[in-house]
Order: sequence, then C-alpha cells, then structure tokens
Amino acid sequence: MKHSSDIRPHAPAPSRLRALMAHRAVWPVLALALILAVDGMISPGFFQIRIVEGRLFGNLVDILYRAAPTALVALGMAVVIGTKGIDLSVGSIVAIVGAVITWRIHAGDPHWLVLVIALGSALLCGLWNGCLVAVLDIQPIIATLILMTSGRGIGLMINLLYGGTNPSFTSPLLQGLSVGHVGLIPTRLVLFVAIFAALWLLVRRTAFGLMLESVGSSPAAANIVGINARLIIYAAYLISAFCSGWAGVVLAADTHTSDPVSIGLNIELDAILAVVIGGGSLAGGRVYLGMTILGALVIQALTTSILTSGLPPEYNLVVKAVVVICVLLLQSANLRRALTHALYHALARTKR
Amino acid sequence: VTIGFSQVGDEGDWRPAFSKDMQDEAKKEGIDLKFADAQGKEEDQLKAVRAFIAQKVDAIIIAPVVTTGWSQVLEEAKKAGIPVFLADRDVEGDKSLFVARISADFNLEGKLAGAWLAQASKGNCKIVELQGTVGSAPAIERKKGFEAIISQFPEMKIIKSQSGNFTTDGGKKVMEAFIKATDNLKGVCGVFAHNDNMQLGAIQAMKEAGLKPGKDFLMVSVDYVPAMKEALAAGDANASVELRSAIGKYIYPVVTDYLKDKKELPKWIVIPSDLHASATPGN
Amino acid sequence: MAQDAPQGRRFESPRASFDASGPKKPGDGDEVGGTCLEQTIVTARIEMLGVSKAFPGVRALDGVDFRVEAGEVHALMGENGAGKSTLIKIMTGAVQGDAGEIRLDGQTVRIGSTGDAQALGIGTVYQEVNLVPTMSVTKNMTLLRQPKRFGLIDWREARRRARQRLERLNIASQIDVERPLGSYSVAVQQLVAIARALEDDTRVLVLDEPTASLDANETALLFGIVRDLKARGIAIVFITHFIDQVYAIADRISVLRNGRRVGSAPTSELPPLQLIPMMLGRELETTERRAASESSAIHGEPILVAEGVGRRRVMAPFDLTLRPGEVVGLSGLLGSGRTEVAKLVFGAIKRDSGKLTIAGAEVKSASPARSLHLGVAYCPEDRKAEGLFAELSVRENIILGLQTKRGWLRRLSFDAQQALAEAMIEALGIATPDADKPVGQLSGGNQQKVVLARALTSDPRILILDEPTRGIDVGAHAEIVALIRKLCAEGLALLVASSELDELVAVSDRIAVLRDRRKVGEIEERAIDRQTIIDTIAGART
Amino acid sequence: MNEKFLPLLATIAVFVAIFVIGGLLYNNFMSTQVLGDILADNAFIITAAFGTTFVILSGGIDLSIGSMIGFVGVVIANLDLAGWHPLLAAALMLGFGFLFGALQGLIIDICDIQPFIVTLAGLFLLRGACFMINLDSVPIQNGFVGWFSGLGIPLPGGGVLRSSAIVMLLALAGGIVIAHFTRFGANVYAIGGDRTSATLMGVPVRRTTVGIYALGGFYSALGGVIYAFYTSSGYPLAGSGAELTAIASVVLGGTMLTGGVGMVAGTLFGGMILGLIATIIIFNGTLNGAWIMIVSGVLLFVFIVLQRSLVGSLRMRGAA
Ligand SMILES: Nc1ncnc2c1ncn2[C@@H]1O[C@H](COP(=O)(O)OP(=O)(O)OP(=O)(O)O)[C@@H](O)[C@H]1O
Ligand SMILES: Nc1ncnc2c1ncn2[C@@H]1O[C@H](COP(=O)(O)OP(=O)(O)OP(=O)(O)O)[C@@H](O)[C@H]1O
Ligand SMILES: [Mg+2]
Ligand SMILES: [Mg+2]
Repeated sequence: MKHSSDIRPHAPAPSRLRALMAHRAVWPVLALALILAVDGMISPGFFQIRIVEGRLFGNLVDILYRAAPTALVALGMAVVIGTKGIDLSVGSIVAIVGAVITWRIHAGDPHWLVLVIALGSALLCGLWNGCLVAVLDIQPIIATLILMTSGRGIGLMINLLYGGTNPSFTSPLLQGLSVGHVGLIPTRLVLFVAIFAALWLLVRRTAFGLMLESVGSSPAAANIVGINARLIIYAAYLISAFCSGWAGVVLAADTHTSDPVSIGLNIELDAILAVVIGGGSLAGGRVYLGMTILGALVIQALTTSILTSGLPPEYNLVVKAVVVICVLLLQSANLRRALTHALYHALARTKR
Repeated sequence: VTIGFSQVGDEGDWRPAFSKDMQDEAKKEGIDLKFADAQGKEEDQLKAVRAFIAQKVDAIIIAPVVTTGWSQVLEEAKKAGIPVFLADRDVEGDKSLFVARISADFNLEGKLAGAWLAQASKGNCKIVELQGTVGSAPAIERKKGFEAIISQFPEMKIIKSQSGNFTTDGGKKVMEAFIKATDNLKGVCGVFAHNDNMQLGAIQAMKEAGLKPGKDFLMVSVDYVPAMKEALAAGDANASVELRSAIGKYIYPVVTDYLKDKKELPKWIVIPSDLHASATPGN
Repeated sequence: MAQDAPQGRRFESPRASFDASGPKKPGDGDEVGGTCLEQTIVTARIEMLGVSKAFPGVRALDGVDFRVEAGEVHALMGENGAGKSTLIKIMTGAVQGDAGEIRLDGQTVRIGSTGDAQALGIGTVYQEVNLVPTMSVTKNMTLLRQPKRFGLIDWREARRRARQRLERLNIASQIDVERPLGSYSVAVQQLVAIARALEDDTRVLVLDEPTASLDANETALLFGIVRDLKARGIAIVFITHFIDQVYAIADRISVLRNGRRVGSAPTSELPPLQLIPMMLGRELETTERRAASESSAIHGEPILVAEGVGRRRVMAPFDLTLRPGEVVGLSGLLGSGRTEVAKLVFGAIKRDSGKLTIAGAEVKSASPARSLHLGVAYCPEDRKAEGLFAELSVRENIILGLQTKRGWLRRLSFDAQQALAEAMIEALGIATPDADKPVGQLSGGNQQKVVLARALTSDPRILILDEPTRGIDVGAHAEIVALIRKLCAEGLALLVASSELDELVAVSDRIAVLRDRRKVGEIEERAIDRQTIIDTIAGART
Repeated sequence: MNEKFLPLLATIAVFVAIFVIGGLLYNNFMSTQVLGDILADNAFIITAAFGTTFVILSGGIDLSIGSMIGFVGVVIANLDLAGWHPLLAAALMLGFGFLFGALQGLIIDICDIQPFIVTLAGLFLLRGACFMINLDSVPIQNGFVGWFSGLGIPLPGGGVLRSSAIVMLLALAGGIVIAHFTRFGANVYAIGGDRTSATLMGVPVRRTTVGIYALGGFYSALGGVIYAFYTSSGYPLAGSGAELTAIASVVLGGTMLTGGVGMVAGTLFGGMILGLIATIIIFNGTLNGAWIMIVSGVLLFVFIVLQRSLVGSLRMRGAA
C-alpha cells in the first residue's frame, strides 16, 4: 500500500505559500498563452497594434476591450460565489440598466443623472436578490433565476413605456464611458481598473473579504462568531448587481440601443466560467479577484479568436466547449495524481 | 370571433412590431385575440396551440418557430374543427392540415438582397456576411436565397461569414473581428446582414475603425426597420429588403372571410417584400 | 464511571514548553520507529508494520508498528496531533499510507478504501461523528448493508435492525429511527455511530475518542458492550484522552508521540505516572481542586443575570447569575439542555421568555453579534458544524473573534493577525506546521483548541464554554484549566457546560444542574463533589 | 406523519390550488384535456428532470440536459433520413446519453472539477454538435413515430393521457424505485448529505458519482427521445434553456440544491406547476412577451414562497 503519488514535498511555509500562488496562476496563464499562440499561427497579423482614430487598435486591444464587461460581471460573481451563492440574474440586470438608460435619456434627464438612476436600478435588483437569498433564504440559483426570467421582460416593458421597440439614444457622456478613450486607452478599461482597485481594497484591505469567506465557508459558524451573515450576503449581491449595472452601462452605450432580449445574453455563464477558470470554487469560501480577470481574459481571447479565425459559426460552441474542457483538465491537479495512481497500479498488477 | 395567435418571440426589432400590429389590428377589427409568445421555444409554441384548442377558439394563427414537428398538433386542431393559418414561416408535411399561409418569403428576401448587390457591384464583389441565429429558419433561408443568386456570378463570393445572433451587439462584435481579420476589410466591397440590427451594429464598428460604410462598402440587409431608414437616409447603408411588420391587415381579413364561407384558399398568400435602396454610390 | 480512577484529569503544570509536542519537522533524526517491537508468538488479529504518512509540512506517522491481539482492548494514547487518528484511518482505509504494511490474522491485506475495511470486518467510529445528518437514523445505520427482499430494500426489516442495534446500547427509547440524524445532539449521534460500527461479522473494532461527548452513564454502557465484544474475541482499538477510562477498560497501551510509537505495554505495567510523561515527553505536577482562597477573586455585582429566560419546547425558563471571577458549571445528562442554556444566554437560540441583563444593561434582543459587543464569547459544542471554518487557515480562524468585534472597517493588519495567531498557537500548544494550514487539516484536539483560541481573542468579560475540552489531551487540558483560572483571577466570568464531572468539580464555584431541559438545582461551592452532582442529577436531592 | 413528505405534500397542495384557481378564472381550464396536455407537453422536461433530481440529490447539478434533448432529436431525425428505424435510433441515443453522462461524472470525480462547469461544457458541446450535424430542422418520416405519438388512453371528459405522458410516468416509477429501494439510491442521498462522511462510511463515491450522472444523462436522453417522437422531428435548437426549467421543477418539487434532501416524485409536481404557469398565461392570452417573462418570474417566486411557508406551517403542526 505504497503510493508515491501521495507524498508531497516538505517545504517551509512561506516559500510553499508562494509556490501555491504561482500554482494557481500558472495554468490559466498557460491557457491564455496557448490560445494566443494558435491565433498567431492562423492569422499572421494577429498581434499587430496600430493607432487608428487616435486610439490603440488591434486584436489584443480588442480582447481587453471586449473582456471588460464580462470581467466586471465576473468580479461581482466571484464575490457572490465566495459566499457559496451564485447570481444568474446578471444578464437581466444588464438588460434592465440598458432599458432604463435609454428611457431616461428619452425623458430628457441630464445624462449624469441618467447614469445615477441606471446604477440605482441595478442596486435595486441587488436588493431584491439579496432579500430572497438572505432574508427568505431561498437557494441562490432559484432566487436569482426569478430575476433572470423576469428581468428582460422588465426591460421590454420599460421600452414599451415610450413606444419604441429597441429604441436607440445618443449621449456623449455615456458613449464616452464605453467607446471613448482617454489618450490612447479605451475609457472602459480605465474605469474597469478603477472599479477593480476599489473592489480589491474593499475585499483585501478591510475585513469584509475575510467575513465574506467565513460566511461562505460555514454560515452557521459565522453566525456563532457574531458575523451578521445576512448583511454580508446582502452586500455580496449588491456588489454583483453594481458590477453588472456598470457592465450594462458599457454594453448599452456601446451600441447605444436598448435591446433587452439579447443584450448580455449568457453573460452569466461566461462570468461563472471566468470565476472557475480563475480557481474559484462554487462551494464558496474563497474569493480571487485578480484570477477572475485572468479567467475572463481566457474566455474573451477564445471568443475573439473564433471570430477572427473564419471558422463557420456552427463550430463556435464545439470549439469553445473543447477549449474550456482542456483548460479545466490542465488545471486539475487530481487528474495528474489519478493518472500516476493508475499507472502505479497497472505496474503493480504486471509485477504479480 | 376568438382567434389564437402563437408568436415566435420578441427578438430584434421586427418581431415586436409584428406582434404589436397584430394586437392593434385585432382591436380595430373587434377580434378577441388570444396572444401567446413562445419566447423562441418550439415546445412553448406547441403548448400554446394545445391550449388554444382546449379553449375552443374559432381559428388559430401560427408564426412557427420551426418548420417541423407540427403534424401531431395540427391533426388535433383539425379533429377539434379549428382552422389553422400560418404567418411567415412555412411548415413541413401534410399541407391539408392548415388552410393557408399568409407571409413574405425569407428565401426571396435573400434573393432580392443578392440581386441588388450583384447589380450594384456589377457582379464583382467580395462579401462579408453576418448570419442570423445559427439554426434559425430566417438565417438558413436568407443565406440560401442570397447564395442562390451570387452563385450565378463567378466574381462574387463570401469571404467571411459569422453569426451575429440577429442583434446589434452581435453584429458589432463580429464586424470588429472581421475588420482585424481582413486588415480593415481590404478588398471587401459588400456587407450582407441577415437583419438590420446586425447591420446597424456593423456600421458602428466600421465607423469606429475609421471606415466609411455606405460609401466605400455596399451595405445590404433585411427588415427595413425605422433605425435602418435613418441609416439609409444618412447614407451609412445602401439597401434594405423590407419585411413588412404591419401585416395584420393582410391576415385578419383572410381568416375572418374564411370563417364566414369555408371557401378554399390558395395555400400561400404572399405578402410582397420590396427593396428600399438609397442612391447607389458611384463606383 | 471508574470511581477508583486515579486523578489523571487533575494534573496541571503552570507552564510547560510545547517543543516536544507539535508535529515532527523533517530533518530530525530518522532512527527506526517502533523501538520495542515484541516478537510475534501468536499471530496478531491485526498488525501494522512500518507505517508512514506525510502530509504537506507534517510527518503524521513515521514507521509505526502497531499490533492488536484478538480479544484485547488496546488503548492508543498520545498528545493532540500525535498521529492516532491518522494511524487508524490508514488501518481502516480512509487514508492511504505512504509506506508500510497491514496484516489481518497473518495475511497481508490491501485496504484501499473504507469499503475494503468493512468487507474485512473492521468496524470504525471516527473521531468526528461521521454519519450523514440529513439521513434518517435507520438509513445511516444500515447504509450499504440494507436488508433486501426481491432485490429491493426492505425498510421495515431495516428499521427493525436499527432499533435492535440501538437496543444493545439501550438508547432505542430516546431515538426515533425515522428522524434525521442531524436533529439529535452530538452525544446521541456519537452513540448511533457506535451502534453502527457493531456489525455481527466485526473482527476488529476501532473507536477514536468515542467517549469525548458522552457522560458517565453512556460511557459505562459502552464499556459494558466493549467487554462482551472482547469476550467474543474481537480486537478493539480504543483512543481516548481520559486517563481513567484507559485504566478502566484497556488491557494494553501503546503511546504515539510526534508520529512515532514511543512505547507499548500491558496496562498493569504502565501506571499513569509513567504513562503521562511518556505521552507528553515531560512531567506534570499535580494540584488539588481549586482552593476556596482563590475564589476570593470573585467580587462585586453579578455581571450576567438571567431571570426566567427560556424558550418553548427547547428549555424551560431558568434563572442564572454570574459574577466576575466566578466559574459556574452546567451539569446534566445528555439532552438535559446544557447546550440550550448556553445558547440561550449567548443569544444563539432566541429566548421567548424572561429577562437577560448583562453588565447592568438589559439585553432586549439577544444575538451572537450583540453578545459579542457586550463582551460575551461562546465556544460551541459542535465544532464541526458551528465552530470551524474548515477551508480557512488557522490564523484566520483564530483572529475572526477579535476581527468581528472590531468590525469590518478596522481590519487587523497581517502582522497583527500573525502575531495574535502565533501567540495563541503558543499559549494553547496547537500542533500545526504554520498558521496558514487550513484548520480542517488539524487533528481533532487541535481544532478544538483553535475554537477555544478564537473565543479568547475577543477578550471577553463573560466566556461561555460548551464541552470545552472535548478531545483535548491531558497536558493541554491542564494548560487550559490553568488558563481559565488565570482569566478568572483577572475577573472573567465563566459558564462551563461539560459532561465531565471531574472537570466541573475541578473548576466550578457553583454548579447549575439540569434535567429534561429544566434547571433542577444549584450546588454551592462548599457542597461541590461528584456524588452531590450525581445525586442532584438523579433527583435524589435538589 | 413523516417529516420528509412535507415538501412533497406542500407541492401537491400548491399544484391543486393553482389548478382550481385557473378553473375559476377561465372556462375549459379545469378539464382532463388541459391536464392531459400539461402532462404530454411537459413530459420531456419532467422526464429529464427526474435525472436532474438524482444529480441534485447528490449535491451536484446538470446543465447539459437541454442540449442533450436537442442532440438526441437531431441524431434520431438524421438517422431516420439514413433509413434507420426510430426505435433503433432511440435505443442508440439512450445508450449514448448514459455513456455521455457517465463520462461527465468521471471527469467530475477524477479531476474534481465542479459539476456546474463540466456540465456547462457538456451543454456547449452537445448544442454545437447539433449544429455540426445539420442546421435545418429535419422531420422524421417513419410512420411509426406518427403512430406512436398519436397513441393515448382517453380520459373521462375528453382528455387524453398521451404516449409521452405514459412514458414519463413509467420513468417516474423507475426513478422512485431506484431512489428509495436500491442501495445505489441510498448512496446518492448519503453523498449528497455529507460527502466526506459517506466516504468514511464506505460508500463507493466514484462509482456512485459516475452512476448518478450516467442516470442523469440517460433520463435527459429519454426526454430527448420523447420530444423527438412527440414533435416527430429533430430541431438543432430544441430544448434550449430546458436545464433551468428542469432545475426549477426539481426545486419546486421540494429537493434541496444543497443535496441529500428531496424526492423524485416531487419533481413531477414541480414540473406540472411550471406547466400550469405557462398554460394560465396562454389562457389569459392578453400578455405580450414582456409581461409573460415578468409574470412567469413572479409566479415562480409566489409558488416557492407558498411552498416553503406551507412546509413551515406543517412542520409547526407536526412539532406541536
Ligand atoms: N488531511 C490532512 N492534511 C494535512 N495534515 C493532516 C491531515 N490530517 C491530519 N494531519 C496532520 O497529521 C497530524 C496527526 O493528526 P491526527 O489527527 O492523527 O492526530 P491525533 O493523534 O488524532 O490528535 P487528536 O488527539 O487531536 O485527535 C496532525 O499534525 C495533523 O495536522
Ligand atoms: N430535537 C432536537 N432538534 C434539533 N436540535 C436538537 C434537538 N435535540 C438537541 N438538539 C441540538 O443538539 C445540541 C445538544 O443539545 P442537547 O439536547 O443534547 O443538550 P445538552 O444537554 O447540551 O446535551 P449534550 O450532552 O449533547 O451537550 C444542541 O445544539 C441542540 O440544539
Ligand atoms: Mg484524532
Ligand atoms: Mg451540549
């Protein structure tokens, strides 16, 4: 009963810790590198970056540019998942925000106010989700499924309030936030970094993160310790809603139309994928913000390369599925261990 | 009279307009319309039709999500003695199960777009295509129709084609990718989008990349929604095949007349879909 | 239980270095383990040879030899983190060793899973209650061995068997076998786990701290059963930290220290005074039960007053007062409501009657958060469900108490956290390679210490401990008792619920006695001794 | 009265309540015809949901069922083009579903990747496969299918218990037996209740996990077969979003997503409740798409709350 596989190196704590961190980051990075490498091979000019219309322009920029909304949603998702929860309603929140923006602009509100109202409405959604999960303690998937199903309907209703189907708007301010650029850098990236920084400070530089993780790890114990689990869960869904709300602003301003049925469709799946590729566990208890962004980049890189590759669209999903599986298999330490294990037994059997 | 109408869903600009028109027209004509929106799901649509039968409505109008899978439920409608009419899409199988189809022709729309592009480009054009939702009937039909025409012209071919899911957002993303992939659409002369929403997205993407859609590129799409009218006026797009959305006035009379005198009707009453073009650019 | 018990529980050392305890670091000398390996005359029922196991940063076991004869009760002793559980987990297939060999009745066997072990007739009760709380008692007890009729499970028969098993421990009366297991107290769950392990075809029975949350009666019962299993020639491995229990039941003792077997001898040849140093690697001087003089530390007004506090169907209204520097014990049989009293006072269970006053201020709606800020800390009985954050590190687990009190905005700096954690690890002698180890990977006793440590970090004025020393070794136990007294001397008020009379006798100034979820009496300082308590519980006096 | 039946009772109570209310609101609603239709129209989702019930009982989740339903249909239809007999094709696909599920289970257990993600990949993969096989929706010509989907037991009052519904009820019976009268079933509950404990108690976790997802795959494949026969066609987009409906059915049926608690029978009524919601909305007939989405969300909410409060009050009474 000897299993070489079970023996792990004995290293003093700090260096082992560093090794661990490295370990967590290394696989997603590798995946990203591989994807880009493939792109480089199939389309030569893939990496070239030029300056067009006074801003950086090229596939790599596009990946960042397009990843921003998904990454935002994913950040919020990471926080919720940290509490052992999940938020399926992010897509609907995006839709609602888009509708509200268009509506208020048509109603002639000043655009800064529109922005406030839009984010406010997102936070309302967060309150609703939080209420279902924290107060009524309905299981998160179902609780957020409710807003997921009705949210886009609400968006459509808002559109109908003033007639138009998929009305469009023009707003220098909002479009500036989305498709504009400060210097060479797209504004949405700058803002994304700002939000990420704020969130990171909240999670890592206050005790909020620790409390979040303890609630995710064991609500009962958290309660005994005197943590107000409810409040924490509430906060988590509010944060998620805010991030989705901001993503909504970016996406809606991007096409400056309100298209509730299709805007941000399936963004919740990409967000969850990003969190998991970033090493987060749906069982809760841990929040990795930086890693989550990495996950989002992997996904967007994949999407962009599918689009540029010239592959017929009916192959999109299969390619996506295969790549995702590969990335996850790459990440799974257990697989490697299991393989060695199997190998060992095979050998043992042959010996007998 | 009570009429059940099973609509596909809410996607894009055209469907909602169509639904709204059906409901408004019904009010005008004093018809009690039972409206059911299938959210793009075949199964929901079957549920709807079954429910209509259970409700014993006088007639059923279906805008099928998908062309297959109808025989069973149409049989049931027939047994219950409820006449069935089809709006837009056709259904496979026994044509005797429904009275008539009153609709435009996706395939024809594709053909019109193709024809216009052929003529505008003098039969010589590299095209990028923005497909609709993969597997959806309009996407498939419009593609077939379009290809049927351009296959007549050796110098016309589609060099890139991706799905933009019939959405502005999708169209924009795909076009952005195409722009990079083809090094600013080098050599491309035309863009064919399966609906206006995607085309509008594409136009945004091209402008943001400093290109001139409508001037340096021939932009043709389907639907002719209000936003596209503006784009045509502004010269950002060149042509759009109209898919009429205000067709309640075509459909209801047929149905009500049939209910009065069960006179046989032609199986397909085609609603003309005509092409609107801005002044074609000199090239 | 064991009136004749030597005063093993009452040892104490004011200050002891823990260098000896704590897991073995790599690099230390690697001389062969199992120094005094007996010659095999008769083949042992089960025998483990040269078993080693390493976890990240820890060598849990290092070439351990361990043999148990048929019809022998073999006590496995050692400090927290010595490797006891790991050894028996390897024996029962729950963990795969890195090296070594297992022989059952002479044949080498490969035990790749707990399933294999059960197939070989090795029944086990693991340290933490390891049954499924959401399943009914019946389902738990018959899992994998459900009786079948026509290929389908015959639940009536299954229920019958379950009841029959529980009968043996005669607790069938207290348990509805259809109720979910989780709705019963830890103690009851522990008993069910034991009942489950008692298969008819059992050849080896492994009990890892089965008595940790039992009180005198259940323990006596269990021992009764163990004795007749022994008579039936079953080999029994018995892990415990109760010295007196060892001498009450075991024929033979093996001692582990830092993952090595440091000795092994018949019980008769190894009196406690040799055993304990062997376990701890150091001496332990005795002290008598806390003298009245120390109690003079008790002064001033009551800091906690409960008047008619209670909750329907959970606990009948009771009065309770607690003065600074005072230790009040909660005694009673299992299910008597000790835990409920503790939780009601702390606010973890909402009271629906009565008045609670803490430090002169009336507490309208008690809740853990509220209590925390009033300077009350609580160390729960059920550490698995209510105590630990298994994924979080030892450090995070320890500092959460203080951190929560400070509020989320005033985060403890990493250095502060580290310092605090190190301090506690030092003070309670928590055996862990470093403060960043996930607490779920600590040994049972060390987990308990972590939960205690957390309660202490929020520097409370009132400390409520429910079964505080569950699974804690003698040395640490003494340490903790000493710590408690020191805190009391500094004016901390203490409420201790325990199923361990000796412990209560040792620390309490007053003891509140509970029966059937109502308070039936209070024993004053001078009157405190085992007999009085037992009588009061039994209802002989009030 | 055993506590574990309370959620089931609550669900049934809610179902009956809505059915009656619907009957009061609209004529022709409270009829065996509507009941029969609901059974038939939702048979494929509910059948798939039975599989999901096992997965969720074990504390996992399966998102791949919607795509599985579509995929099965597409393959059967295209094999029909190639001249296969539908039954043969169906048998093949049931086998496929079982194996595909098993594969997912294997990946989940060996690589311990979260079920949510593995099955999400499964969702993408199978849907993508549909597109690759054939973008067009293909009718199944073989007369057998038409005949089969026509079958049914007439109910008193003009309703019909259609073949699809019958198959579903048989699947349910099978599910109940597996869940409550086999060791496998017991092991599923054990793993869902407490994975580590289950391992220590000797439950063969890997084998069981694989079995669970295999069963899930099998049931969703069966759902796919039912759907293909019932629409006698294969449509590459069929069943999109079915996974969420299925999960909702399971949860409405009183099964906890945390695992270990719940019953297969509950899922039937959970699914029927969702069916009722849709039917009521259609009978109302004035709602546009927007309202339909909102209303179905609101109703879902109402029923969940109703169901829980019912359970709660029943518990109270039980305790008292
Ligand atoms: N799963 C694990 N991962 C990492 N380390 C572990 C794991 N299980 C046990 N250990 C370590 O192995 C050592 C021995 O643990 P074990 O549980 O055998 O001690 P024990 O003798 O049972 O102590 P106690 O009396 O407290 O139960 C401890 O240092 C513990 O931290
Ligand atoms: N019937 C029950 N339903 C739910 N929880 C229960 C029930 N009985 C006990 N518990 C829980 O089990 C734990 C122990 O309670 P118990 O009744 O055993 O009090 P106790 O006197 O502390 O017993 P113990 O000797 O186990 O400490 C408490 O958390 C209590 O809430
Ligand atoms: Mg132990
Ligand atoms: Mg207790």
